[in-house]
Amino acid sequence: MPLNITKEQFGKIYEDMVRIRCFEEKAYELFKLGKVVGGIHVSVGQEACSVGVCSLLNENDGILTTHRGHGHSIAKGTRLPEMMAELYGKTTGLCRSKGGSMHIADVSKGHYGAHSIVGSNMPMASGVGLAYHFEKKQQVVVVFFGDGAANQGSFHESMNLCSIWKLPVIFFCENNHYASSTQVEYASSVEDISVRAQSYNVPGVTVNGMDVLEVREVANEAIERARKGEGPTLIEGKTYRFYGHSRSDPNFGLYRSESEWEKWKECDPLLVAEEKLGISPEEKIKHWDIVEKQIAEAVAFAESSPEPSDEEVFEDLYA
Amino acid sequence: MPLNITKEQFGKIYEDMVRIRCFEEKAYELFKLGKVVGGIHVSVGQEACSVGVCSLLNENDGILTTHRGHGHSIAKGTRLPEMMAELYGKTTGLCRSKGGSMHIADVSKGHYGAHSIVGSNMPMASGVGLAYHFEKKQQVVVVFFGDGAANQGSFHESMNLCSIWKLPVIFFCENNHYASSTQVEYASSVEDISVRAQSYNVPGVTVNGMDVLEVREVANEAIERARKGEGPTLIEGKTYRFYGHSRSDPNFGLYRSESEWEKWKECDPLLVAEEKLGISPEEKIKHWDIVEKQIAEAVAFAESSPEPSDEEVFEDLYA
Amino acid sequence: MEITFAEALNQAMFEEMERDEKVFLMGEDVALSEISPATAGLSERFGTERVRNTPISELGFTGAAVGAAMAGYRPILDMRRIDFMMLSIDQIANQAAKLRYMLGGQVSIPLVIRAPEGGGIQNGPTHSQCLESWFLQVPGLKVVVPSGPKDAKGLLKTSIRDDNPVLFIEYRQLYSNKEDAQEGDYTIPFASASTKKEGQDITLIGLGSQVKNCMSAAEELEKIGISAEVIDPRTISPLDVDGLSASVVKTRNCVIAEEGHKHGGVGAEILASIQSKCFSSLKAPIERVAALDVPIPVQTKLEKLVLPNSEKIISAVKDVLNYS
Amino acid sequence: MEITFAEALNQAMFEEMERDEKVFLMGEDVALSEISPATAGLSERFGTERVRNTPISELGFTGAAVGAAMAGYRPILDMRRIDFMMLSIDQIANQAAKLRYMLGGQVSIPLVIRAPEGGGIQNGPTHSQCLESWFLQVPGLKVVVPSGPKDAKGLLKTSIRDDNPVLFIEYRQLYSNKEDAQEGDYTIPFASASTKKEGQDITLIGLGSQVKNCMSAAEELEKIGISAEVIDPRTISPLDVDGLSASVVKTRNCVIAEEGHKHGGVGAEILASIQSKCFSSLKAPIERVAALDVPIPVQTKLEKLVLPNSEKIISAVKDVLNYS
Ligand SMILES: Cc1ncc(C[n+]2csc(CCOP(=O)(O)OP(=O)(O)O)c2C)c(N)n1
Ligand SMILES: Cc1ncc(C[n+]2csc(CCOP(=O)(O)OP(=O)(O)O)c2C)c(N)n1
Ligand SMILES: [Mg+2]
Ligand SMILES: [Mg+2]
Repeated sequence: MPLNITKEQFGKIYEDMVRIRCFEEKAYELFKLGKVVGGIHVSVGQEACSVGVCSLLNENDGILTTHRGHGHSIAKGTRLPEMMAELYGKTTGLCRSKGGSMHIADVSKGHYGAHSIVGSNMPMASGVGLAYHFEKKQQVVVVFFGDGAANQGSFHESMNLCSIWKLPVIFFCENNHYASSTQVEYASSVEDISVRAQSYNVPGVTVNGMDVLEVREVANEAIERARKGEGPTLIEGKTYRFYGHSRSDPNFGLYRSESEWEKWKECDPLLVAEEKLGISPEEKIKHWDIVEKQIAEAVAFAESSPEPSDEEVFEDLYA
Repeated sequence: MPLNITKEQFGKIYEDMVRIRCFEEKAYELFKLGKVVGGIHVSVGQEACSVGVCSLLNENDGILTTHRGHGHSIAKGTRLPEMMAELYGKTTGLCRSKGGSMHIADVSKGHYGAHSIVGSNMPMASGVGLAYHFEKKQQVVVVFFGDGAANQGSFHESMNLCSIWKLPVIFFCENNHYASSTQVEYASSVEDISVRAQSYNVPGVTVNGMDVLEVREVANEAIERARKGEGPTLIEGKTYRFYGHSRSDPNFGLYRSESEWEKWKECDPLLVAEEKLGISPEEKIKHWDIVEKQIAEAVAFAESSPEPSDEEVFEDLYA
Repeated sequence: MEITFAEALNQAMFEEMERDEKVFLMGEDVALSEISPATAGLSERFGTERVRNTPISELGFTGAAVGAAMAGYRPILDMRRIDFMMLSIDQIANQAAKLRYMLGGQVSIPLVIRAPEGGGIQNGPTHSQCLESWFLQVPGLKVVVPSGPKDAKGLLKTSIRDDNPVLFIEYRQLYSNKEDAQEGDYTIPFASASTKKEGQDITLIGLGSQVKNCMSAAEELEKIGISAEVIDPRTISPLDVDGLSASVVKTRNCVIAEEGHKHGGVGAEILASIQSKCFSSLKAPIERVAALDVPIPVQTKLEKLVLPNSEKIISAVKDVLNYS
Repeated sequence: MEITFAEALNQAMFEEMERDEKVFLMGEDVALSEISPATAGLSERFGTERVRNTPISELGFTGAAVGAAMAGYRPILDMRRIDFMMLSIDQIANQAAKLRYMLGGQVSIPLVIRAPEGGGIQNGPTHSQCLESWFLQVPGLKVVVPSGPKDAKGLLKTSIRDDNPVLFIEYRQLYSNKEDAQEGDYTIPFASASTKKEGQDITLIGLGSQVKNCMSAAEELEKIGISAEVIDPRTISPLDVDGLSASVVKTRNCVIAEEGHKHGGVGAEILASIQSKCFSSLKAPIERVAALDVPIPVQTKLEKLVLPNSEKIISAVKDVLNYS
């Protein structure tokens, strides 16, 4: 099925990307102000992957993501105020302040959670896929993971399991070229992680992860395939994080060179999207305005929400 | 380097295969007589793999094997009387009767052990490879594992690790088409497990695991490569176990068909070897005689050895 | 009707799978009936979609069970041996047990992990372990340890119906033990210790395989005029501290028997919990009988030396009663 | 000289790597000095062959360390957080700890696993756990839990020189704590509890991060006329039962504080071991102070509620001393 796309969808796609960018920038700013509880891992630079994929999903499709999961969460429709409140450690947060940034989830939107143990989301995604397979409602689940996670045994076991059972699971590897300070060239035996699909007899494709339309194209095929019961696909989006890994490392100068960083900044996914989607300057302003207002509302919600009460420490342990 | 081979080596290769066959048949017989402590997993049918590979190794090269490891142990030169004594649960056993059949090891011969947790030997083999890499003495280590083990995460992690560090480790998968009762066609997403080498940018090759010379040819290349510091190779030998998985399952009729079993029996690695190596009937008798005597001696040693004393239960825990 | 422990498990799973189509079973070789009496006949009845063989990928399929549970199913995992759970414990202890709490109540994980375990059949160091003590330290996970067919059936049903992850320990040496069990549907609540025999002089708390050793010990002790009460906690998370303590307050002496190693075993937790409730009643320190602190050797005689048995329990009882 | 806990680790590794070229270090990002003060400067001094970055493959690289140890090297693993060890625990508990026994003494496994752990810094449920209690049940493995820089350095050196696998626990909240430590080479024997403060009325046994809380509690208690002795087991496998018991026999009262969860924690084992030696001396049940039995929430206030602290220790002391 070719990917027809309307002007309206263009706007939505762009706005989603902007939403992620603004949320992340704001979150990072708030983190430095000491407003955020625990650490955060922002995904600035990787917006084309999250939005490219999630713009194709229905609300009853699922996603699972990682420690660097704000972008996917937002692209899947996660409620922003509750998400911001979670970063603030407020009782109105999505996880009632127990999970924090690394465990953002909004199950009502098909978001089965960020998972902080690297690689742990892939087995769980297989299970969500198994449930969908049982349900026979053509749902699909996408699991996002990093280049570092692709060296975990869980990747291998999950790819094999989903392949033999033909589960509707899309494995989306955001290869941002680093796992913490470790280069993918050092840690991974292959240049393109997508070649690993061959080990499981499923399609594997590498795509420019800075171009939302290219990501969409590739993701669409994988999703179609999965909905038809033909099993998983491995997609690798080559991308880059514009910030450091987490709390303390600089954007460049420690394990990434400034020139490398500059080079990637030139293909900022927002710039690419503006051009490819033909977003006019006026539209751009409109989208940014909408988003900034939303983020401001989210912050206001978070600021004004109460901390959890002492009793809450014992709640939500058992069903 | 082409594989030149002398008449004498032919005899040694054949005799090693016979040694394994006789040991296994005897062990199985003794098991049914209740002489063996714990369970055993015999490797009858898979002799060409163990001997094909191990006939190329020096004593200071290493191997690690699995629950089905008698064959590799014998091919690597493990002392038979002490090995039989281990099955008997005697204090003279290689593991002083603590490990049993699933943990046969003879470190003095470069045999770093059978390991009973499926897939667990591959990470350890990487470590032996790392030690050899540090030592710079051109040693290599071979790790044997089954088709079932190839679906463990440890396979993936170890292959990747050995590839990026160019460790002298040969991954030899004995694909005997079943993991316990589960067919490889069901459990594995690929027909040839050797294609998984591509995921690690290393050579992968499938070989007829019933033909000792073909196995040798392929193993030789891998070993040369490893000795030169060029890293690991994944070899898959297609083979078959002529007996059930372990204590109770029949040779056929439960999860394997009689016709399949018959078909594989026709390419019995011993018959293939006799023909390919040009073993004359007289030589054959000579080799079998030698081996049967050795096995009888091993049994006599085991029979006459004492059980461990009570105090031994506390020994060997800490160095 | 007399049924074996394995048959009890089988009946519980069979009946629960009949009752609730969300329940399904996964594990290595589970679809082959001949592999284990616990799962025999299930694949024939429910098909191989619901009785599902897995590759040897413990981490992968355990995580798949967690995911399926998160998405509304009620998986039962058959681990074949608890020793193999070391490969998948991340999905149990870091994920399944924490998910509900960590996601602020957004999900529940109705998952049962059936974990056969223990020694006594010469399976050696890596195939004979008792690991339930590890799981005490995992809030969010319930841990069930039945000691006989009747309890096994009712407790497994309760486990399957529980909306939380449950680790269900099965001592393999009990598989062929027989007991009268009522037919059909019944459940047994968690945190309800069961008094297997009443007595006055000492409380023997037995876990799993050691309940029968406590019973034989009690029989022997009876002959020399010592009246032992035998009590089985049945679940260790949650633990019926009050039930156990009440017995010890009555008898004023206690021995705890388990098959795991002594150092850091479940017995330590039981001891610690009840001593604070029974301190002033106790006439002697509580003794623990457990496996020696060495791996379980495959050799028959050595394995016997390592494992607890009724003689060791009797000797501990005598030590306690002779304490001064 | 005053050094931090992290510097103590750094010095121990630095000096041991100088002393013995078989010692090497592996782990995620260990070669980048800026990642942690514990490993800073090591890759510059010893090169990236001996200070070796690994992929995110905990099972794989842990097993590689076991294999390298089997083949004559002395690896140190840096796990970054003990929580990640759930992925590699098979290689530790099924392999490293058992190999020597299981192979009848043919190999030794001189391996140190450095496992930073614990909470107090808002790292949430999967990045704040204390898992040392699991490893008590693993015969063949030694478990070391230092509480300050001076002990850390000596104990890490002892660990590196030990021919057996050693789990070396590092409470992360201690990393920047300072203490005077002697320069250069010294080792500290295992199974030697250390009395951090003498006292007469009650023994406070503290583990790792809780030693400092016991010390502050003792200070506070002093003000209200209660003289508390603070003692640190330093290693929990082996455990210096005699040393701990001697103190309790003297003070006749005891509180045990640890950062792990109470249910099934290390405190249970310590309590169980000493009660049998001190039974007749004890004036009250031994109390345990530990983390609440819920996952460690990321939220600051909730995390504080869950973790033990000196107030909770003081309140337990009062309970014990007021027992009747
Ligand atoms: C099992 C495990 N090991 C290590 C970590 C620590 N850690 C958190 S993020 C990270 C790097 C992940 O790299 P990648 O998968 O490429 O994702 P990215 O951060 O680049 O998005 C590491 C090592 C962890 N959380 N879990
Ligand atoms: C981690 C683990 N899971 C399961 C088992 C039980 N088990 C022992 S052998 C075996 C089958 C192994 O199949 P394969 O790797 O093909 O080797 P083969 O038996 O065919 O030689 C299984 C499932 C085990 N020992 N370890
Ligand atoms: Mg990355
Ligand atoms: Mg096989």
